[in-house]
Amino acid sequence: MTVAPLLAGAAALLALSIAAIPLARRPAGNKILYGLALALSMLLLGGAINHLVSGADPAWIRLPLGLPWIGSRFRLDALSAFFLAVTNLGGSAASLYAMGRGAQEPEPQRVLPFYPAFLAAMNLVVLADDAFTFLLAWEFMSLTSWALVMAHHRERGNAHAGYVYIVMATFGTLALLLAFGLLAGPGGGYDFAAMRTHEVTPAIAGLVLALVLLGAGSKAGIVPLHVWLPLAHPAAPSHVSALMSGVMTKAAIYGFVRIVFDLLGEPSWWSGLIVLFLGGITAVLGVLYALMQHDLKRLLAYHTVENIGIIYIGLGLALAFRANGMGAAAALAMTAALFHVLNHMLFKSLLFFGAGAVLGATGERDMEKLGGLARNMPYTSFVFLVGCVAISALPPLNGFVSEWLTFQAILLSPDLPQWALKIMAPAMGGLLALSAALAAACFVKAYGVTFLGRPRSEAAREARETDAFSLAAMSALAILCLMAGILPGFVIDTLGPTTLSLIDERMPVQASVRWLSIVPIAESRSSYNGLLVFAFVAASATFAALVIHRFASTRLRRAPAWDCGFPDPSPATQYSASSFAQPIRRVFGTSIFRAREEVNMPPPGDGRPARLTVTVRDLAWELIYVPIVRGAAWISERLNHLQFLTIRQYLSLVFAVLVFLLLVLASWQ
Amino acid sequence: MTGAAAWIGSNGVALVLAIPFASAVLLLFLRGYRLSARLNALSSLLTLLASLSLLAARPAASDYLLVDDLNIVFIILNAFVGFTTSLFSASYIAHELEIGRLTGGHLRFYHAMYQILLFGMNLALLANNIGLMWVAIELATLTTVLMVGIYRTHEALEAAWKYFILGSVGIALALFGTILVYMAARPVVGEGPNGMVWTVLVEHAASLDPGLLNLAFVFLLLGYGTKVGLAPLHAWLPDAHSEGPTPISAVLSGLLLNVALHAVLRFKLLLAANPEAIAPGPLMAAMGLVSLIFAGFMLYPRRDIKRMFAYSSIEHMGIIAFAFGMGGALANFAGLLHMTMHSLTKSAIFFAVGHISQAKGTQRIDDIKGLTVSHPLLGWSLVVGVVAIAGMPPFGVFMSEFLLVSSTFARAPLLALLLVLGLLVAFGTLMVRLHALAFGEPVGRNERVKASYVPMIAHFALVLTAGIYLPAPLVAWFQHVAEMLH
Amino acid sequence: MIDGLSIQISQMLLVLALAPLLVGIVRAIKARLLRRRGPSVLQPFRDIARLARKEAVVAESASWLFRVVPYLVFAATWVAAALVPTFATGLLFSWSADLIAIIALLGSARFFLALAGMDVGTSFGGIGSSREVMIASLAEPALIMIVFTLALVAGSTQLSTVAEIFLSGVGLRVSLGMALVALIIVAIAENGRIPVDNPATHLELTMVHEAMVLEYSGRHLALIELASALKLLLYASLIACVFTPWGLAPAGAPFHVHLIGAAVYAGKLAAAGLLLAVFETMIAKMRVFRVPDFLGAALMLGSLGALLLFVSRGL
Amino acid sequence: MERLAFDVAHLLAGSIVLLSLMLLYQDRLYTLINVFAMQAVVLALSVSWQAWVQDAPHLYLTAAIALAVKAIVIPVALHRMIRILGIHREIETALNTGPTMLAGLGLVALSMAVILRVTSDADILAREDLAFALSVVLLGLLTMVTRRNAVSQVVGFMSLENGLILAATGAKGMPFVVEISVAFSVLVAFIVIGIFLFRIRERFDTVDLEALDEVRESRR
Repeated sequence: MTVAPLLAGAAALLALSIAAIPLARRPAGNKILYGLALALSMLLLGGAINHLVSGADPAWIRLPLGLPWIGSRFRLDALSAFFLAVTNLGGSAASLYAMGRGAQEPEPQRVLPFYPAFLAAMNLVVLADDAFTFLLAWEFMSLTSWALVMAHHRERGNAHAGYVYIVMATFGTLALLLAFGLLAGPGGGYDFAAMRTHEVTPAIAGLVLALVLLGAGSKAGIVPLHVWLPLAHPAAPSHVSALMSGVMTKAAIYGFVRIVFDLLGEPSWWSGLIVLFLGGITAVLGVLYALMQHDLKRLLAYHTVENIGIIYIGLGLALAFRANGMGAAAALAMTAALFHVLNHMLFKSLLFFGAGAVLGATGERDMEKLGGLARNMPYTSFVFLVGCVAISALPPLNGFVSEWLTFQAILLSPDLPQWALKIMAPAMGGLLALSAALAAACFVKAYGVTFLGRPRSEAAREARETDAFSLAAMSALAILCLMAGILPGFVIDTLGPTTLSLIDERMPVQASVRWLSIVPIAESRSSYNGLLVFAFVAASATFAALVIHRFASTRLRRAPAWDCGFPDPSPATQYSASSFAQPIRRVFGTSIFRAREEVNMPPPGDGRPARLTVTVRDLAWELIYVPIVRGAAWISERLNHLQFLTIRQYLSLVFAVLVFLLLVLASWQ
Repeated sequence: MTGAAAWIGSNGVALVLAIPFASAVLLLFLRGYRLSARLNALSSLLTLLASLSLLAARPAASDYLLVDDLNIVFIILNAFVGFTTSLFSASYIAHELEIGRLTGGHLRFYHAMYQILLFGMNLALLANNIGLMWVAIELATLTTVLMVGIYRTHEALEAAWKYFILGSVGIALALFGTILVYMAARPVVGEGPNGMVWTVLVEHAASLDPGLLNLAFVFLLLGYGTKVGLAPLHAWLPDAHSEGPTPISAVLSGLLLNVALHAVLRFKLLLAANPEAIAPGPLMAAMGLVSLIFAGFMLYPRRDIKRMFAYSSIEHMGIIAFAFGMGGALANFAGLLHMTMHSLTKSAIFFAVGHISQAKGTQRIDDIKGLTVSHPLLGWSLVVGVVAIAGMPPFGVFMSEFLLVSSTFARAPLLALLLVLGLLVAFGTLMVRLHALAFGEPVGRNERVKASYVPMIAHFALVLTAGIYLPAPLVAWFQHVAEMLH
Repeated sequence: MIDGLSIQISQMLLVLALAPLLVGIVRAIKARLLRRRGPSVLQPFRDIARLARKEAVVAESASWLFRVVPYLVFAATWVAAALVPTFATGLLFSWSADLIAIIALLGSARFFLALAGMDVGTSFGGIGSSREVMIASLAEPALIMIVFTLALVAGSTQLSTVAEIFLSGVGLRVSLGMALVALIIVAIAENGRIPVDNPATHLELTMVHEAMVLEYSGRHLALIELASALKLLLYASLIACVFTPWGLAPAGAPFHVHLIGAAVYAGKLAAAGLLLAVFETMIAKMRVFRVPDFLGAALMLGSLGALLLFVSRGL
Repeated sequence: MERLAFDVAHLLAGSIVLLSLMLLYQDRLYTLINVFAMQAVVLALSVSWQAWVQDAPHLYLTAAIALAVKAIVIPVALHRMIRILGIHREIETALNTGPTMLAGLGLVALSMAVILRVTSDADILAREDLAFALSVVLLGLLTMVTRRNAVSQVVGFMSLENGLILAATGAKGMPFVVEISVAFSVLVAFIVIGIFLFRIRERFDTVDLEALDEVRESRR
């Protein structure tokens, strides 16, 4: 499988986005364009999978574009093939979904031209094989997604979201640029092949790692660089949110893996330590903040932060093991991380699609105004439930498998020689477990408040099921979640070449294991069989149902809710999202969220309702961003006085510079 | 036919100078707006063609005029932007006439001055004699002063006056520098005009008196640096840009700054060729960095859209000066590329801004909102322009900044960090304003304008292409110039 | 193969049979301790049977999920319970889910139950679910830490392997002691026993589990009761098989060994029931917001134990 | 002969510097202009002396221009203007005379230091001349930045330019000297006319604060 066809596909996507400019306003344009995007993504997906399973050698090509003396190089190896597959799987799903939901866009001409370009950019990022092409595609990806975020520019706060996003993105790009500058050296060997051979000192390597964490991390949403993510992802149209959360963050992961594992050469153990630590913190903070949200899409966005943390835990372990020459363990950790990359793409896209469907049906993102949608939107509610179970890392779905693998990797960490790692690894394991449990709590909340209970608003009561395309997309993803959950062995085997290419080691082949269960190291040590678990649960559930309906009653009576004898007709008395989260807010509360609860209780006899207002703020804003912004504003205010000087004062400036230079000259030699 | 071609080929230089001058004289006496606008565009086009002919046949250097790899880049760029701007100015000035901001008398003057300006700049670029170069630059400055003040408003006059005074002092300093160069050269080259011929000077550069050269460079850097708009000599620039007619802002940002920069580069070459003289690089790099960061912060509190982009020009001039100051193949290449890209992009932005301010009837940023809604084409061109000038792909500025930042970081990490800081600040501030300008609900009056989109789109197309693909000959040429600049 | 299968099946039936019995024993002993005669130990069977025969009353506002959940919860819990070695380690399918997976399986059960609590849209259900997940979110990390401890000692997360290794004797270890205490605390919390929750009533405002299932009736309630009984049994046999592995019949052992194993297991269960009852009568229910501290202790102990091992292993 | 040439040139240049220093502490506009006129006369003398020494006849032209324009036309024009604008008793120095004088002396010292240190082998006459020229230039700038009043700033600029002419004529055989002096006369004429036409006084150097604020608003 050579690169050229894939590039052709990407180019076709770009052409599509140009064609979209005139077509966008046509009524049929929507279906045509998204349909074509779907077809192209499918083709690219096919190419990537073909390369993965055929295990072909890396292929590369050099186009006379980009930096003149280097050209723009593209390379397809196992790693890029895997991420290419992830990207285009997400891309196809989103396009399919958009064939239905895209029609509801108020201003399609602000979405359609950028959507295919966005897809193309992500494809090019994973294919690029020299620094310039990589960064070009990378920043172009940011640019197009920014344009898509600004598609709903009229909504309140979206401009702010887009602004924070684009600035953070450019910050990240500049950081990566510096990293590449170091890797390339003053000679300017910008192609990756040269960088692989170019040896760097440990100090430089550390600097590069830091810069990559800043660059790729800000794109992926590592705490505290995550602040843009929960603003920007929800602001975009839902299928784009899905792409940004599910796919674009993966491009960021790809960047990290490519640079740190491939270009940077042998890691040192503390790099693993840092990455591990960041991952753990990110995972827990992400989910904690997610718990406090009652905007459905923002909640999902914060969960992206959490899952990125989980992936980084895996990557950190892989670094640590590799630095100590524990190949098998490193391969296990790496597989876990990459597996989670795939999983997160699947269920996060699914969930964003669901949120989009809800948004379309009710016009609401605020969970406090939703509820009871399970009755009017049965299919959506079912597939959304699948997504919730998957993201909560519960068997038998896919989310559990990757976290299980991560746990298995952590259990190997006592063999690490360094104390810091010995202590850090289990601690992060605890955080991982915590975040998993909290995720479950959070999705009980999200699903329970949105789809269950009684409708909290007219819109929710009037909601209708979403269209066929969206349902098809969501169902496809749900099925994939299940498949990846009960047949993980195949995914692990497909990841083999990738880990092999990164850390000359791969997990044992799983396809041969009996009953298709997965065995990371040895069966006596640990094994898991999603298929059997699923079969058992299904079987015993049906068994129980059959027995009960056969031998016991089948009678059923509908009646008003019992509610301990005090049934209240008003839906307002239900548990709301924030009340559901209240116990956890109490537990982790004030320190992490800066949560402030204020009750103002009117005096007795006063008719006004008492109200409780809770404010939850993101620490990162408080501690980092606000001061920076204030500082910049302060400086520019001070400097701004220079705008209002008189000519004489300007002359004095010139004069001063002249005298200064003359003094320098006089004191020369 | 071929004879004509040959003739043009042989007299390219003369034409580049003669066409603008002649048409200036002609325009001074020509009545009727439409005709003079057309003539203006036509002669600019002819100048462009003539300058292109320089590529084909390059005349030998005379004592007064010179065509070499360095200035030919500038000349063609100059002629091209001069031509597109003349097209833009046709539609812009038409609107100014309708709303009566300008009268017929002003117009004759305006067009004549426009051509004189082109003439002056071409002369300054072609000059092989540093005295001649000085005279030409003074000429260009005076013409722009007159054009900045053309609206006769309080602000316009103040801007023109500020520009005039600061410019004159700059000119004076530059002249002193020129004299010093001559004095440095005299003992070697001997008395008489030869002591001012650049090619001769460069030949003997190694044997010139280093001390005098250093002193000279200080004065020249300050003198011509004032024209380049390097902080803290920049004071005239924002006002001149914001108060003059927009075509002039475009030409100022796109061309005049380059011309001054070209002068500085010439003398940098001279010093670089002399082993004992101080390295001019650090001076330029320092001033460039200061300008970059200063302008970055100054962008934020701006309320006037043209003034904001004027500051952005200061910022980019800083980047370019920094690049040439750093020197080395990569940085010089980046500098040249960046200069070209900046000229094209910034002038295109001014085209857009000109029409926008005409459509909204104001230059106040607060009174301009939601352009992509009210004027989609203008609004999106503004978005494209700002995105391009802010250094985002797939536009050319991205490539130059990529090269500059990465190569600098490998050589001088701290400087690179400062550079990145400046870039980030500038980016952030530009984007704040862009969000307010281009998105959200439109406010204020939304007149349709008869805008000329061709120049804008042409510039953007070029910048876009350059960002993705640079043709090999251009690259080779730039690389040669980069070599030349050390 | 065949005997493995037979052991597996027999265990599945065994746990199903023993679970209500354990509950009955605990209740009976508690009654005795409170000087009441109390119901017979078979009462839970009767309750479940009667509930199953009654008609199910479902709230009008309940969705499809409400009626599916009981079966799912029961199935998940049953499968989990069937994979924990009770009287023999030679379970056919023990390798299909290790300790982490079993815990996660219980997690799924809880997830669905909590959703069901939210489904009807009453304030009681909401209280129950939100507190349940709060407790779980603290209990699960503790549990994982305990798993780490065990896995490090045994070098495996596979319960049968763990049991066999512990049977062969690993000596007395501080971290194991910590793990035991932590596991007991978690077990109490997860099964909603005093002092975390009171299974006997649902008229207290501090109730958790009972509030969650408040809307259930008839066969659904029966299944849920059975599931919670199974869960209690599961934890009991988990503690038994890990910390008192004696009498567990190893794989491929002759039939009588399995009989002995079964007998020993019954004894262990009785002891567990007794201890639980005594503990519950001795201490009082705590306020719901003290629970985090209670579980925090478990988390502390668990991670301490794990850390000790992680560090000492390297020495 | 050479010796004499050097001494006279030295004397004239030195006296120009002296006059520049005198310009610094003039606090009456009229006297300021008169001192400047005097400087122009001396400049004309020194230029013609150079013309004689270098026997470069075209320099006489420069001298003539200097004499005509700077010593007669412009001073007269300025006198008239002052009368018309009614600003004859304006004394707006930004710096007190004492510090200004000190700064001036410092500048002279600086320029001496610079020139004498950097230029080793340039021939002695040119060297001294250059040092004086540089100090005149710097003093002229100093005058410009220490005066709030437009007219005195113009005077400062012109004395700066005198320095340039001095340097130019000092550089033996330098071409374009005449053209340059012409160009500068044009420049200065522009400035003077500018002041006269646009009543630049208040625009040249706005000190009143409301104006500044109003500008501030429109000017951001």
